[in-house]
Amino acid sequence: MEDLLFYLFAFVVIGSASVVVLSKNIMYSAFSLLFTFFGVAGLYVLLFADFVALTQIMVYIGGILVLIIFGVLLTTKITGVDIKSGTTGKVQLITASVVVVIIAISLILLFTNVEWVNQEFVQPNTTIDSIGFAFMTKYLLPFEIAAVLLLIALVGATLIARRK
Amino acid sequence: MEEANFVFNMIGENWIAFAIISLLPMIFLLAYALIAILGELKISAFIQERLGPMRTGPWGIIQPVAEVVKLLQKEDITPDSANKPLFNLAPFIMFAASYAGFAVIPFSSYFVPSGINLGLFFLLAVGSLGIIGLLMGGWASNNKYSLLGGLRAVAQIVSYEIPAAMVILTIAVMAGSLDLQEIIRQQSGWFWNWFVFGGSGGWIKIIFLPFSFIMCIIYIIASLAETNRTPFDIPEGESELVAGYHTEYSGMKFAMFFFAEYANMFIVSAIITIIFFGGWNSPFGDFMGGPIWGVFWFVSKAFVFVFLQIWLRWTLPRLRVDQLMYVSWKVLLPFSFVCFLALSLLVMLK
Amino acid sequence: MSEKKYIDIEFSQLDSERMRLFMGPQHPSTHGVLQLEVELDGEIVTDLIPHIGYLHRCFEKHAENMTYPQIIPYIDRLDYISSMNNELPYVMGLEKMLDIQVSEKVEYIRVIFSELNRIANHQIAIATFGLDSGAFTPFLYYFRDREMILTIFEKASGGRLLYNYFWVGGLAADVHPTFKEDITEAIRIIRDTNAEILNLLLKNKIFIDRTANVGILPADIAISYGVTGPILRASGIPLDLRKAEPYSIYERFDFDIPVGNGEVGTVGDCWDRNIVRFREMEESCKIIEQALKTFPSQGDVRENVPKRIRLPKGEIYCKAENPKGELGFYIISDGKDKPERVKVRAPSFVNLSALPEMSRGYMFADLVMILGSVDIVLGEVDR
Amino acid sequence: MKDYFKNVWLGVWTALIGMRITIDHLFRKNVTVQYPNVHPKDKAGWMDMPSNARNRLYVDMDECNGCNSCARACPVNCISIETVRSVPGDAPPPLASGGKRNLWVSQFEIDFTKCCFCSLCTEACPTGAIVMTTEFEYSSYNRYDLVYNFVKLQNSMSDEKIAEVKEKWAEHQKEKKKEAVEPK
Repeated sequence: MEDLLFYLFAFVVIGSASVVVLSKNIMYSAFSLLFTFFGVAGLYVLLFADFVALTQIMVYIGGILVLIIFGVLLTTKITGVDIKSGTTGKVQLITASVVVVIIAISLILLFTNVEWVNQEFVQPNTTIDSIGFAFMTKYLLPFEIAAVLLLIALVGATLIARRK
Repeated sequence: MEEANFVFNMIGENWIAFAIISLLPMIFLLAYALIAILGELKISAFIQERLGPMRTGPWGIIQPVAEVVKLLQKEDITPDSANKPLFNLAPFIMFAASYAGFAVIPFSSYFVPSGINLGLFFLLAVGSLGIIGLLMGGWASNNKYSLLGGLRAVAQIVSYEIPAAMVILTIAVMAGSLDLQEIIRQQSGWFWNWFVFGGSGGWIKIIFLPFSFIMCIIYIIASLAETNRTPFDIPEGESELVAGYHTEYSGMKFAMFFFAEYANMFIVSAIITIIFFGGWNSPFGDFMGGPIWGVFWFVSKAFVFVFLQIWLRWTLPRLRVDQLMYVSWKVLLPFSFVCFLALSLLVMLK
Repeated sequence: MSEKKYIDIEFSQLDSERMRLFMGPQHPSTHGVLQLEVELDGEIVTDLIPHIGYLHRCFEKHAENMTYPQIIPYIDRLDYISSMNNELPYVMGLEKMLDIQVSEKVEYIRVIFSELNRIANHQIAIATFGLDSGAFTPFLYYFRDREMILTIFEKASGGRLLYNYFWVGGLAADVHPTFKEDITEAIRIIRDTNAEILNLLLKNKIFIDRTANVGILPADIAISYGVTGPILRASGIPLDLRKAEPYSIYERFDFDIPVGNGEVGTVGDCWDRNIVRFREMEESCKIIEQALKTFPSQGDVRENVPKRIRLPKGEIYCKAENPKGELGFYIISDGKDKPERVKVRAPSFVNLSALPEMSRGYMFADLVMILGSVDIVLGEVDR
Repeated sequence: MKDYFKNVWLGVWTALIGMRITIDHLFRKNVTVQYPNVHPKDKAGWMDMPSNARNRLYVDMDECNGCNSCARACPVNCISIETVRSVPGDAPPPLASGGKRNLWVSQFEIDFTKCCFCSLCTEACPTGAIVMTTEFEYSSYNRYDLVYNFVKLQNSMSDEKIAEVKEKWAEHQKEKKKEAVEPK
């Protein structure tokens, strides 16, 4: 059952991700990101990281994806359906393929060379408690710094958006 | 601790049980949608001193069935210049997103489709999924009104998620849990233990009662905006945008949008019931308690809020799009921050 | 809530693409078959051209081929929701040319029915305005009351919408015996409903936010466009032909002219236009009550109706205060039984011409409200 | 700041006032009339149709003397009347009300797709033959069905009769002509 679900989600992720990359229509790319994010969230659930999975849905689908689509709609001529992404020319294709192959080879090398340790798996009751504790004790400083950074970004965005 | 799910108790944990569990809310949803459509027709009629549908069945009670049949047999038009794949996909995403919310709604102490620990957070997260469907439908219709409606809907839902999230955060602080069953259990006993009245606890909660009450109102307002109901029905306000994001939809696909809207109405009503009005708890202590009555209490409480949404729709005019943002960012958000601080203080004092 | 003025934006600074949007004639809130060509900068209206003529019926040319009584049914169809008021200036003008003095009872009935129709018209105006703003319920409350007024008209004339009731020299028929009681009851219910609508719609905060400071029409611009009726009065000018140049027996009655005073926003905004209509309904109720008190129940309403109407050579401009503004008929007669030329000064048409002036610089959503507050009837705009 | 709180309060309060009004109406009596079941010609509350309501025209052919006044008064020309002069000694039967008649009305058509229900024809009629009735349910699937020929409908003159009077009149004319040509 779990294996089946894993392959299902993996297929969804890879399939939609390839649409994101290969589609000529930028709106298709943007919308297939939805399935990529959703599949990744499913994979997180299979890893018993339910909080992360939900955060993935909430932040990436509800926030970032919407932002991307808004960005596409606002920067291109929005009234037609013929929105094309202009970056699938031959030169770009070859360059991107070379880069991707290099990255893939290095990842495979890394994967085969590292000695993986098989640990006894304990299903956590809930992840949110441990995440909360970790944030408030061990990783308090990075957490606070991230919070301040986001606050600065928020204030800055408001300042830019404000009408003079 | 009680067993979470009577279906598993009955037939064990196998795929039949999973199928039943995932279909039960669907059956409920179908029945609910018919009742809600009839309610919308009849309540609007009575408020306006009309009679509403009267010809289909006695007092027109089969009217929703007739409407569904009508929608099903209507021609399914896809505009020529629309983007067909996305145009066809959008209503399904909308509906899937609202149906996903039913996965964690506890209808009774013995039945919750999926009793995950993060139920409240799950509802919040899944609520944001439908936005994509809206945007997709609005854009793929290739219609200026649809696109404007879709953009407005998304801007509205994203903005109103923040006060709603603040309210949910407050409830998480008060209950110390995100598990919906746990939250409901904490509100057991008489109705003054509900979170709308400050939750269970000593008399100190009287001081904080206004804050929890304001929190409840904030959530109700935010939920109206998230389901695009009046006075926040700007995405489909027919005086400006004809029908907003579903202008071009007809037949079955329109029915999906319609169905999703009604499902969303129930979900937000269920959330209000769970986090503020004690879920399946009886309001009078042990009177009419137990899991079977729990379903009754839960559904009837949720229907009260569905009724409230219908009632408001036929009372209020519609806001303008910038005033909508004003309400969200400058009214609801500051108020919810203040209430959050106050109620956190209450939790510390308790 | 927000006290913003969109008129302050300098469009030269915002360098964005203008979008042209054709609104209507199938759009749900254009109040009939009107097309608006709107130029939008984002959501802000930068320019607007009303395209009219979808309901053009050649009334003026048509009238040249008909005898004087035959024109009256066509006049009903100009502004088809205030037909009684439409007929009044026409028959008054002809009576002046023919030198007919109508009886006291006829004058009373004409005033009472004109004022009742003014109420009915303002009910529709406010009701459809509420519909534009998204409030459905006031619409049906007002329509319920309007049915009552229409029943009174039907009892007198036989028609519910198009009456052909005011005739040259009198009336088509005498009023129903229960006329006084019907009207007293109707006024009672109208007042009840008005009190309800005031709380339900006009004083609602959302409604005020939608309408206050929106579509401001300053008095000088209103005058230069020739705007009349409630729209002019909302801009603060108490011009009402019933007071300014009293016709019929209006000088006998005591009533006020409500003017817009910018209670919740600026003088001449959408809210003012609606509240002026709302208060005029109350003034009309006052007039009707006074008229009913001194109503002469004896008399024949048709004693002065001429058998055949043949106007002397000459011309006349006759006007009256319609619910929508000054309705005027300019009739040239060449001595035959058909007019040489009839020109209509249609208030809706003139008021619509000020729409671009009112809506420039406001949001697209406001445009719907502004158009609703002008209260046009396309039958009169296109004629 | 004060304004801000006042506005927020007003927003909530006026919404509550509106809700009170609508909930009040929820339990009031409805005003809808169930039309085909309750006919407005019966007593259907305050929306009942008065007896002088102007709806479909009716022509009593026994009263019509074919004077064409109604057709001339009609602003939309929806009435078309054809008459045949009667020859001396063969006058049509007198009116039901007693008046004399010397025209055979061979056709009296009213096109109800054109009629504007202004009631000018009924005023013009000298004998009161054409009247407005309270009948308003006469829709049809074919617009030609809405052209009513009252001569046919009331069978006041059969086709043979029309042909006969026409022939008589033609003969009378011929005779007259003959008389005019060869005066005695």
